[in-house]
Amino acid sequence: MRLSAVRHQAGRALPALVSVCAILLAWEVYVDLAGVSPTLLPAPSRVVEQGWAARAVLLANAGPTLAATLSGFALSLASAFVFSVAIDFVPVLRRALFPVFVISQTLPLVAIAPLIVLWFGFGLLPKILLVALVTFFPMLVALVDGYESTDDDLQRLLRSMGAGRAGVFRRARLPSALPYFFAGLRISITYAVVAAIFAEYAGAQRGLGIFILNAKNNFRPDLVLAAVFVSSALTLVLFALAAGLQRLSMPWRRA
Amino acid sequence: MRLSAVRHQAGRALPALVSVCAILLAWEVYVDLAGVSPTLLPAPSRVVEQGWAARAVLLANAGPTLAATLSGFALSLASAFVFSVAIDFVPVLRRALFPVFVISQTLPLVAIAPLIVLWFGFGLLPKILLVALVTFFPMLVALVDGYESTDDDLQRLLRSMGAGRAGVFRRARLPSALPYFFAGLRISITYAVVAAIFAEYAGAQRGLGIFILNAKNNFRPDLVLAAVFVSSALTLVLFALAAGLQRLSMPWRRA
Amino acid sequence: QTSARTTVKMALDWTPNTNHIGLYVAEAKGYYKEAGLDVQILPYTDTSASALVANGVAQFGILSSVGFFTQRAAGVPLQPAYAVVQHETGRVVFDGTRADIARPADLDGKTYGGFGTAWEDALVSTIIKGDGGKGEFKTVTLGTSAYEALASGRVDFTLEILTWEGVNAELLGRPQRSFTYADYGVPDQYTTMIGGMQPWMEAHPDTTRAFIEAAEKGYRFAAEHPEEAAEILIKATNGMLSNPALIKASMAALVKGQFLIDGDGTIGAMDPARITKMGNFLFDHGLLRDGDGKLLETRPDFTGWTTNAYLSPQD
Amino acid sequence: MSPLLSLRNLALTRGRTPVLADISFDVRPGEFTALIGPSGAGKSSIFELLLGNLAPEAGQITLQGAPQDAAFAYMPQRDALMPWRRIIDNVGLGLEVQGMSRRAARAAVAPLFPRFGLEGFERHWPAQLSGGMRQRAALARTLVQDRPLLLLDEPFGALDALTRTGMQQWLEARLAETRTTALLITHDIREAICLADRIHVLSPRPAQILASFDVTLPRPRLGRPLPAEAHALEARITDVLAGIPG
Amino acid sequence: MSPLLSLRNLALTRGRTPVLADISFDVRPGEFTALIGPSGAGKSSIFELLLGNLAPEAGQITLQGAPQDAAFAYMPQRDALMPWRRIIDNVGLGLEVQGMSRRAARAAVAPLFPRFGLEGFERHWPAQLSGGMRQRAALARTLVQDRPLLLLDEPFGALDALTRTGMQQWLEARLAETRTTALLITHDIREAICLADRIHVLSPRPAQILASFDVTLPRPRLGRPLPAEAHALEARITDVLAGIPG
Ligand SMILES: Nc1ncnc2c1ncn2[C@@H]1O[C@H](COP(=O)(O)OP(=O)(O)OP(=O)(O)O)[C@@H](O)[C@H]1O
Ligand SMILES: Nc1ncnc2c1ncn2[C@@H]1O[C@H](COP(=O)(O)OP(=O)(O)OP(=O)(O)O)[C@@H](O)[C@H]1O
Ligand SMILES: Cc1ncc(C[n+]2csc(CCO)c2C)c(N)n1
Ligand SMILES: [Mg+2]
Ligand SMILES: [Mg+2]
Repeated sequence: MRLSAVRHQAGRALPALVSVCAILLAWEVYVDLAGVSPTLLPAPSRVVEQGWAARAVLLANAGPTLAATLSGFALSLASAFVFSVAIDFVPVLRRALFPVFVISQTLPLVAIAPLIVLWFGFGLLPKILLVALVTFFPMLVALVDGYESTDDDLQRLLRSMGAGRAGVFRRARLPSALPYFFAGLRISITYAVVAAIFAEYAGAQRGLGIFILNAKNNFRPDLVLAAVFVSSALTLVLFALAAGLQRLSMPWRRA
Repeated sequence: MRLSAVRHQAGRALPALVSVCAILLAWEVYVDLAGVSPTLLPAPSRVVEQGWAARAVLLANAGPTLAATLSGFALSLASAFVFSVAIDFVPVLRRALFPVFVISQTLPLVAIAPLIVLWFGFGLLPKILLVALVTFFPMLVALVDGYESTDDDLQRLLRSMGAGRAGVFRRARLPSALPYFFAGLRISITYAVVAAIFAEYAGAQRGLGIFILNAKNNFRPDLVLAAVFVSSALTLVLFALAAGLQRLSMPWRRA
Repeated sequence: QTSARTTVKMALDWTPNTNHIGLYVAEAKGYYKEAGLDVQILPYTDTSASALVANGVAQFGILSSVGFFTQRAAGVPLQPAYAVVQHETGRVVFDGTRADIARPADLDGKTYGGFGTAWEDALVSTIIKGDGGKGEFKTVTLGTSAYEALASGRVDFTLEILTWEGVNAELLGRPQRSFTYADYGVPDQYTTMIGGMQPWMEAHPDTTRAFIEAAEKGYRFAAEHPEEAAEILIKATNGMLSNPALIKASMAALVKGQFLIDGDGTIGAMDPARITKMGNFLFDHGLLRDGDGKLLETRPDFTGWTTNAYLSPQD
Repeated sequence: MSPLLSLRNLALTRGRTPVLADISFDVRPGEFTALIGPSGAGKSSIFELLLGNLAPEAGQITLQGAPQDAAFAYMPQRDALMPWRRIIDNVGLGLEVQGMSRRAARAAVAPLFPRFGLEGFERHWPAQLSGGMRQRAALARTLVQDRPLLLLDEPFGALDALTRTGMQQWLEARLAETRTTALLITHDIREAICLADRIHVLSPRPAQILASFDVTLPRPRLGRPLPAEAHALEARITDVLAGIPG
Repeated sequence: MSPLLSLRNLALTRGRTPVLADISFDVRPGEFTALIGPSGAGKSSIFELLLGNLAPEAGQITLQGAPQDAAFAYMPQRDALMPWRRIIDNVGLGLEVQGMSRRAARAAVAPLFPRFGLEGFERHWPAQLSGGMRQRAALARTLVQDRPLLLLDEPFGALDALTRTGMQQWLEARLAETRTTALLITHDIREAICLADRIHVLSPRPAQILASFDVTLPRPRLGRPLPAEAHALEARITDVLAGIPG
């Protein structure tokens, strides 16, 4: 039983492994054959080798990034939920807030980095806020659109049962938004790690972003890519978790 | 008739105007009262004034960015559609490609900028590709999840009518994905302009990103923000277009 | 003469600024054309100029001193052929109203707003130690926002290019003070240089000479007519240099500090002894690594790392 | 006895379709009223007016006693089961809305399942049920709510005769026991006669009431042969619906 | 005449529910077969087997002539109208799938609308229709497909007697004219008798065929009083369903 389950999971991961390996292989071969200079694009084997050599530093820098990612994403989820509910209950808020949120998504880091430093310094907080800022919007759009997708019949039924606005929301609109929520979650969690890395460019002592910046400025593209490998791996794990959660949360879809 | 329609549209935009103006006002007052140095955060009035003075340069730089945004987004739409269809028709592709796409979203520009320059030079093409890369993933997730949301009854009905895989897709899965598509569209178009701005950091002659970088390095935060205003305005217009298209495309939701 | 001009691409290290003045003047004054060259100044990119040069995207690029040493040690045969500035233009800066910072030793335990190179660490600690301090400080990597962070007091000190950020601080009337690296045991260096790949330049000596001479002519003109050169730069960059006062003041500082042409009339040339000194400093501080990221074990012979061979015949 | 519910001159237009022309009738407490009329006449729309989902264009609705949102237990024409709730939780939905915990609601509704032929399907999802089973689940969900007024929109349309009669019998007994007032939309004349105290026959759209009949047959009426009186009434109603003047 | 369709010893389990125990029957070309049985017996599941949506656990289905996917016009129990298609385009869906242009499909189906009581609702969305109107639209969608075999899953369940009789009459005439073979799931015994040549009565789940009846009454049967023979048959079928041995 246990063994077959493990084998089943491995089977599910197989196509992913194949395609990722194929890309790595193609890259290795391309670098080899085209004679691309390692100052521009080191071969994956070299990236892995050098990354492994630098694993202690990489790990030490992955920690703060992961912390910012997870806390920021948690904040993002919480605030997307709160705002989506507010917008659902007070429709004029939708027209009032959406433009503000859209604008918030268009602020390039160079423009706001000085302010972030001024207001929040170099600790974990500004990174958390930036991750939340970047990942918040997809969740919000998904939730708001999800609520709107609710079947009218269900809402009428609930109202006939004496459910108030909140009851209808909780028992019909919220569950109806689940598939949208998960689409948004998968989009948004994909951005969370990158957002944390970018957030570090606004000023940080440690983190994958700082590591990347250093590696780049010290002309070590192999280490840049090693850090990118780590961030990709983190993202893939988070993405897989989100996808797994989706399967678990909608058992009626599987039955 | 015409007049009332105009008034109606204006009424719809009112809450947005109010909230955006409120934020600008708060900012103006904060800068005034807290005595924030204009080298750190210029007042919006100053930003507008200086932005207006530099309008010719701003406009000249907005052009290439808009071109990259629109072409990149068009490419993104097209490829998200193509890949979503491929994934829908060949399910193993989903497991094979999703990890690759997730990884593609985690590549920081600093890591790939050198390759982009080497492969594609400094023209419009690399910007288009980067915009497509960034905005592609939300569309893909939305489409794929949208197809999955299709009512089984409809698919069975179509099959009973002799529709093949393609017929079922076109007549049931595709229309079912529309609301998801638009959620993804609104998310993704929000990122398009920022993506174009970032893409310019990989090397461009002109563009809002180049303008921002130069203004920053020339210690003109007011002009940095003026360019941010322009990019926000562009994004808002695109977002509003997407929202309008959504209303137009799903008349049965309004009836 | 009009027909077959050789196309040459030039990569920048930063957004266009007064360090690039000669390149733009040479274009505007037709020096490239006279030399039979069609020079394209590539847009500034995230990718370092040396990477662009090393991979043939550009034939020439603006190389930073430390960047060059790092790359050459790693086996990339870059070779500077022209020194844009004759002396170090960088310095340590901090808020001039700070009573607690009087000398480099006071920087111990303070927060440094940095740019993310290994060199900075060696530089700053050498300066502090050179003044008798411990050389211990906290680094926050900031990149572009370092100066705002300094102005808002979030960091205690940072580095600047005195002919750019320094001039700006002066224009803004910021009470800023500074320490000069060379005063505390760091060798003087040609902070900004023009170079290419040594094999390529040796294979194309005429083109290289033509380009370096034209650039030299441009820089000489700029040094002699700073105001006019500033106008040329502003015009050539299509409104991107949105702070004309800064350009003019920066040009004045470059001239006054004898950066473009040294007091003895030297322009563009590099003293091999100075190069070796800087190379030794970097080697001694463990900043030179080979292509596999391992510390260089043997001290390289730095002669031949730079060249003056393509400069106009010195008078 | 003063009416519990009173509809006065209701008129309604949906979109550009005039749906109700002039609907007036009273419902007395404990009375079982059936509405019968052609498909598309506007029967379901009357329920939507009662529930306050639509506002009438003209006319008014008065309800004695309970406030509108606590008065009705409503069974919609399409079952409106929530796909994400197991059958037992769909049936218990109304109780949960009334404030019961999920556990208590399950305990309260579980005993009904055998009676509704849904035993063993408590933990199934709605998509795993047959059409008739879904309808029975929706009916159970409505009846457990114990509201003073029952609105049933074609509750037995998807059931075979035997199952249907079983459900009807049970409903008749339960209503008699709880003295619940009920409004039933049906297209089955015999069903109306078996269950109702009063039958209103609606015209095609825009609907108005063509005729109303009191049904005074003795109860229980189900499970035994209908008296001749009933057959006469059935013929009469058929004639009214067919437009044959009495 | 050799059977057009032949089901042999079909068995089916859905989830952990045994649904069909042993179903065997033949359908001859041009024949009208009715399936009658208790709710949840497995009637709709038989259709799903025919359509190839489910695979039987045991037994087999053989079909003469047309390949499976071009043989059936299917009307599902829930109407399955596409919310994003106007009614006229929902009705024309099958024709479009067969390759007709939308314009041609509209032209082909438009004349049917008055007959189905849907005149004026061509350009409405499904959500704007009453339950019975939706059902009629679904029926129209099925019939316009002109397939050799018709699968109708409770096509008249949401219709009032008058509308229903109208539709049935029309169906009877149309089938006679086109010589279409039809399978009808219904829970209305009288409906089965009025329409079918052969009636199979199914047991409760897991379903097997309890009895089969040939209906030899003269046609047309609708629109005039049924002969005594029909009433006898009705009583017989009721007894079979109720488990009363013949
Ligand atoms: N998707 C499904 N998954 C699992 N079980 C199902 C599914 N659909 C139907 N069933 C089960 O199959 C059995 C028969 O269902 P079916 O729909 O064939 O009945 P039916 O005879 O058509 O009933 P009705 O007259 O109520 O429509 C039921 O017990 C039902 O629970
Ligand atoms: N959401 C809606 N928007 C517009 N028109 C509607 C809507 N719902 C129903 N209608 C129209 O209202 C009329 C009456 O519908 P209603 O559902 O009340 O009929 P009904 O008597 O219940 O019919 P049936 O017996 O078929 O269920 C129909 O003509 C229908 O087209
Ligand atoms: C005009 C100009 N200004 C700043 C920098 C970047 N920079 C800021 S501090 C520093 C090091 C000083 O030792 C460098 C290189 C640049 N490259 N060119
Ligand atoms: Mg109705
Ligand atoms: Mg069924």
